[in-house]
Amino acid sequence: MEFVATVVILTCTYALLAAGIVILYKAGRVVNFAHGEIAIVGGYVFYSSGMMFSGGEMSPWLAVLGAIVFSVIMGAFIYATMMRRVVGEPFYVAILVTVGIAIVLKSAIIVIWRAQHLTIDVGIAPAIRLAGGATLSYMDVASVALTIAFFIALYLFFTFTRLGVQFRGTAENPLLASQRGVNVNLVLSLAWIIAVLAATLSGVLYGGRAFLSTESVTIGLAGLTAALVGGLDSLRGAVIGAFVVALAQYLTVRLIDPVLSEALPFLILLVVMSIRPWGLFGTVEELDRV
Amino acid sequence: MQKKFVFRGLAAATIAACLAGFSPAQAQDAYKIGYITDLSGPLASSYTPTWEGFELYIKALNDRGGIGGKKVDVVLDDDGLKADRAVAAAKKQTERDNVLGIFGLSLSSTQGPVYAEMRKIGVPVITTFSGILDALPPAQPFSYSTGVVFEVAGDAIGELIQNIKKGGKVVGMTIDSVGGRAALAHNKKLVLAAGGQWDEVIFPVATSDFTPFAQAANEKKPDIVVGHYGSGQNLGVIPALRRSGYTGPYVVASYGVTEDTIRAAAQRAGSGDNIFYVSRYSSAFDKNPSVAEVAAAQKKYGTSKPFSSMHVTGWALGKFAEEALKKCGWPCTRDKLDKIVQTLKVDMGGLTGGPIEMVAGDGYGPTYWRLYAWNAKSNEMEPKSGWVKREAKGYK
Amino acid sequence: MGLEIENLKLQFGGIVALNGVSFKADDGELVAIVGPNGAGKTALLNCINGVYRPTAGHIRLDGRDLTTVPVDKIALAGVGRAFQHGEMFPHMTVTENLMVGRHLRMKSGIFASALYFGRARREEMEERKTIERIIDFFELYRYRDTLTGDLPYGVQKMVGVARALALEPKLLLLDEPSTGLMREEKENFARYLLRIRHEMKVAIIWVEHDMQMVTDLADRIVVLNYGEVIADGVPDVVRRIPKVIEAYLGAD
Amino acid sequence: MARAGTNLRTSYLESNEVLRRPYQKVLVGLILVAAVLLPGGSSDYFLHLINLCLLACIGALGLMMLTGFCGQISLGHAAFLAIGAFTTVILTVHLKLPFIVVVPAAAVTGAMIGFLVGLPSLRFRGVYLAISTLAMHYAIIFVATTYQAKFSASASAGITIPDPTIGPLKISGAPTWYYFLLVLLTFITIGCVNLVRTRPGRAWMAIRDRDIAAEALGINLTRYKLLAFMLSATLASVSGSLMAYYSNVVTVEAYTLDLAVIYVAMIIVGGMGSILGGLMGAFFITLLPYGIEHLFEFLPRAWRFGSTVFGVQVGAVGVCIILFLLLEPKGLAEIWRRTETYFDRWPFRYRPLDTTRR
Repeated sequence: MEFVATVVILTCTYALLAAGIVILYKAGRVVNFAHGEIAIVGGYVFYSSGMMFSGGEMSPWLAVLGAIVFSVIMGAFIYATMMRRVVGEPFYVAILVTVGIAIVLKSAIIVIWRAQHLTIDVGIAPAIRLAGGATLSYMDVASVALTIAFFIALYLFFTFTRLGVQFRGTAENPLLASQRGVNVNLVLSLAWIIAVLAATLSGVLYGGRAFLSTESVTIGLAGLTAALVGGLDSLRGAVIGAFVVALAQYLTVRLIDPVLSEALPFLILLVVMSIRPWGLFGTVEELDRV
Repeated sequence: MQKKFVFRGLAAATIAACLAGFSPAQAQDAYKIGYITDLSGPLASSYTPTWEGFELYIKALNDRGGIGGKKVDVVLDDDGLKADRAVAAAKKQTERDNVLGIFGLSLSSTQGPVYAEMRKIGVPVITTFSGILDALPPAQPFSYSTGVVFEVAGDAIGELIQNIKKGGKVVGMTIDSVGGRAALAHNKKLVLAAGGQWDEVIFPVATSDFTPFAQAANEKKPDIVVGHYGSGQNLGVIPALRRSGYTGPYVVASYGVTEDTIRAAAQRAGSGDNIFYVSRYSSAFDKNPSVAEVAAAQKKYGTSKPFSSMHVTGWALGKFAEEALKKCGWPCTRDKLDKIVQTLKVDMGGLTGGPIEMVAGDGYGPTYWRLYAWNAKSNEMEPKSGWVKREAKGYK
Repeated sequence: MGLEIENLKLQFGGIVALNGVSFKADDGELVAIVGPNGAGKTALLNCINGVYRPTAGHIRLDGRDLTTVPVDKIALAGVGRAFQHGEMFPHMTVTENLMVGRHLRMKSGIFASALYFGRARREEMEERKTIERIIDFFELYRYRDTLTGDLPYGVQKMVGVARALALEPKLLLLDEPSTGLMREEKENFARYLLRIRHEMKVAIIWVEHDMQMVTDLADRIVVLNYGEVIADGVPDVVRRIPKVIEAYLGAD
Repeated sequence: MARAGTNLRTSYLESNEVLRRPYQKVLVGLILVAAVLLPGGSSDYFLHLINLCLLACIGALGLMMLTGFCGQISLGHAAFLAIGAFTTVILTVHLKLPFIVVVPAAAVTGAMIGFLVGLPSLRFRGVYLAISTLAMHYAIIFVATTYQAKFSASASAGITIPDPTIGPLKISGAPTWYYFLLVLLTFITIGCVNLVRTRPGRAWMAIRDRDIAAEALGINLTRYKLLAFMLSATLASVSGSLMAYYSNVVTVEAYTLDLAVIYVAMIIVGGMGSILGGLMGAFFITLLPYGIEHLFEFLPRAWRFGSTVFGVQVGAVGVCIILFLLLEPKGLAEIWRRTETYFDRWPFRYRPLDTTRR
């Protein structure tokens, strides 16, 4: 029971990250190396805005508001000032810009939050008792529910809203989309906002279960692995990939050697990449035309 | 062509900054000492309060008029827990700032290279926290420590947990670091010697979701769990252990773990019951004049971190530094300071169980350790044992 | 001997790009390949060049089967290719681009080159001379030290042809070399093409859209439609085949 | 030989020269003279920083050859440095081999590991390659950590390496190291410059610019990509080995992903595809944190800024990466080239005929 709960919660954390990475890849063929940093900074912002006016007691509504404001500003800012300008540059430029963003965000944790270890204490009281004395907190339950809600919302958004359909069109062919009157800038900044929002959610969940610090940004790599394992352009793949990574990590800890669990996602990645480089659900990239 | 100007400006500013920085050192009329620690890296939450304790002491000292009318000037550098940065900072402090000795320092991985480098130049290095054996007899020259050495801590904890339960099954947890493993090994030795059983869980350094590890520990059906790591891991492991259903005693080995960390962890775990703490220095909750003095200074000068035993640790180092410099006199030199420190004995009052005492060939001396228990009702730490003395000996 | 293509088939999933293409090109012969868009002209070149592996059929050059040989080895066998969009190395100068064309004719390895002494240096100088002849041939003097990325499109395409020729190929593949050129450039190109044909003994496969140029210059024309050869012969004959007029002109 | 002006060249040999204009030769000469005289007029601390720069230069040139010239992006450079450092540990501590054997051995080991790490490049491109090098980084660091943990009970502080000796000469102290590194770096730089103006360098650049066209011209992608990885890993490994000797200590904690990113930052800031850029970038990024530290010292009560300084030092690297990528993608080398052109042409403003500079 406990085993299922842990893997499910870990899957949720990674799936949210992977979903953000997938959305960004679909939107602009950008692989975001700053996703873990964004998630953790999002968690810090959630914490700080919750604590802002309430002297020691966390206000969940303020915190949520802060996180949403952060996501909108951060997403739009990254797109408008940086990613918009790297279109048409060699592929590595976009990647390395995100690496730069990652470094800057990490330094923000040091400068603004003094590299403090933080935990988010909303809904951490035990909610469900499992067999064997283990407990699940409200936060854990909420994290699963929120992740499912997020994915359903994403599905509805892409299928039924005008903007969502435009997004899919832009992902397939930006040039054609812009010729058909789609506001590509709006769509792409929206992609960034959604991705940052997903990352922030993931960071908050993570901060509730473990803790936020400059070290915890490594979850970004787990998210990236999940996205790659599932296929960089498949949202369904993101969830499956997250599950594979979470399960493998858990099993290594319990059955093989806990120490290996850090390097493990990458080993999975190497295996998947050498068999199916485009991931479990990804589409094969077409060859360069000459 | 605006961007061109931006870049020229950037480049010019950097070059100017570099040139300006490398100007020769000025004449000094104060005791100049260096302090290097991790203020921004993974262990900043432990080392910042330690530095603040040291800073409080020096501030109070300078406000009293310094040592024989000479102020003490501390040059602070941050190593971010990176060895190369620590060495560069030490070189800078010895050459540019001409410091007499270097204090503080973070983990063994940064201390080792700094000890080695400063030994070449002949600068005494006195650390607060030390996972390193350089200071234990037979000690290396110029290398001293006044804090925790993993091996000694493992030893002391192995003995102190017998106060909680004799001869039960102990599960030691640590991160995959050499120091952590060494602490486990010594802990294990004493547990087995007392007729108990032993098991261990080791996890990667960069872990931040501890649930699987906690579950693994719980499955070993322990009577006592001991955690050999810093604040961050305790913050994660304690709630994870309680979530996994383990309600038995958990011992925090104080490698820079502050009281507010335990409070936060206890709060997240839902209960502060059955949490213990083994410390080299007095807890901030101890009621004795020496700790009260530190608390008063903290109130007067203010610190960024809540008052904790780490401030006490830093304060004790400050006390040691003052005594050394006072004996050294004016003008003090590095060699003279080193000679003084080699056989220095400084009374610590109630800061720890006894004096800090160096003798030739030993850069560590006997240390004193105490078991505390967290009182879930008052949210305070209470002593559960007297001070246990560990003799410094060859652990190599 | 020259190039022999026999019953070449290329399939991507369900799409048939080439369906049983067969034709020949002798040494010194200029064979033009024409056909409407999507007829499979570039796909054919990609097969000859080794970029695509054909599903069935054979490609032989001077009797040697090249069907399964990897791209770089096909170049070694003597196939030079000028690409449709030039495919220049944009951050290298014209001279350097051409020197890359000489890559196969050079020997210096990494150690000799790092020392840049003795044989390696002599070889560089030798090949630099060879390049100068090609620069001369294509009248590229003023662009020697210009990055190809900075060149006008027309010049880039000429450098592309020059680079393929620097390989000293037995078979030269030209993929729509005149598309996007201005009138004057096209005339120059026609001149180069004839000189290549007359002065160097290479078989040339020339994919082209400009029917007039093709009928004026080519020795033979192969017409492709939907991946199949619908005509193969001298220009004057091919021009009058009704199927060709329908496929080609009817599309216009 | 006749010379009509600074831009006119009368032989192919001349046109392939690196320092094409007379004043460039003078400038390089002056820099070398200044470099030789430097230890006389500066403190050991300053020399120590310069030594760090020189060591970084060797590693950065390695990455520059791989990423800047061959176009294969790698996030595994820290692992290559670690390979050099740990080879040094094994050979000096266990086998007690002398310096003169250890460093070449580290180079060979680096080449072998580079070969292995390069293998995925045959199958993956772009992002996927970057991530596979990331995976390799973790694999290598995992092995190194395990080794260090097993090494000895007191290895948490790192493994100590004695000062190296070449025959009777002991390389110890900043000035000796400085001269040693200066000579070595000069040779390595000359080698790299030669490579990029001859056959292998052109092959790499062709692969970087357009791999399909390069292959169609007969360049064996497998061979040249692997060669680039091997060369890159060799230089990094040598740098790591020397760093181990220089600091007398090896600890796996030094070889983080952050370090790999710092090397990437060096080549971006210096300018992709430029040897000069590699050197400039290595100096710039290595000195940047120290420069920032000194800027902070002008502020009142400097010691209050402890963690802020470090945060800013970390962030500055990121800011540099972003700013250079977006605003000056050709990096410091391009800024230098523009400056040079400006003075070369002064008071006129036309562009020089040759636009390349590597």
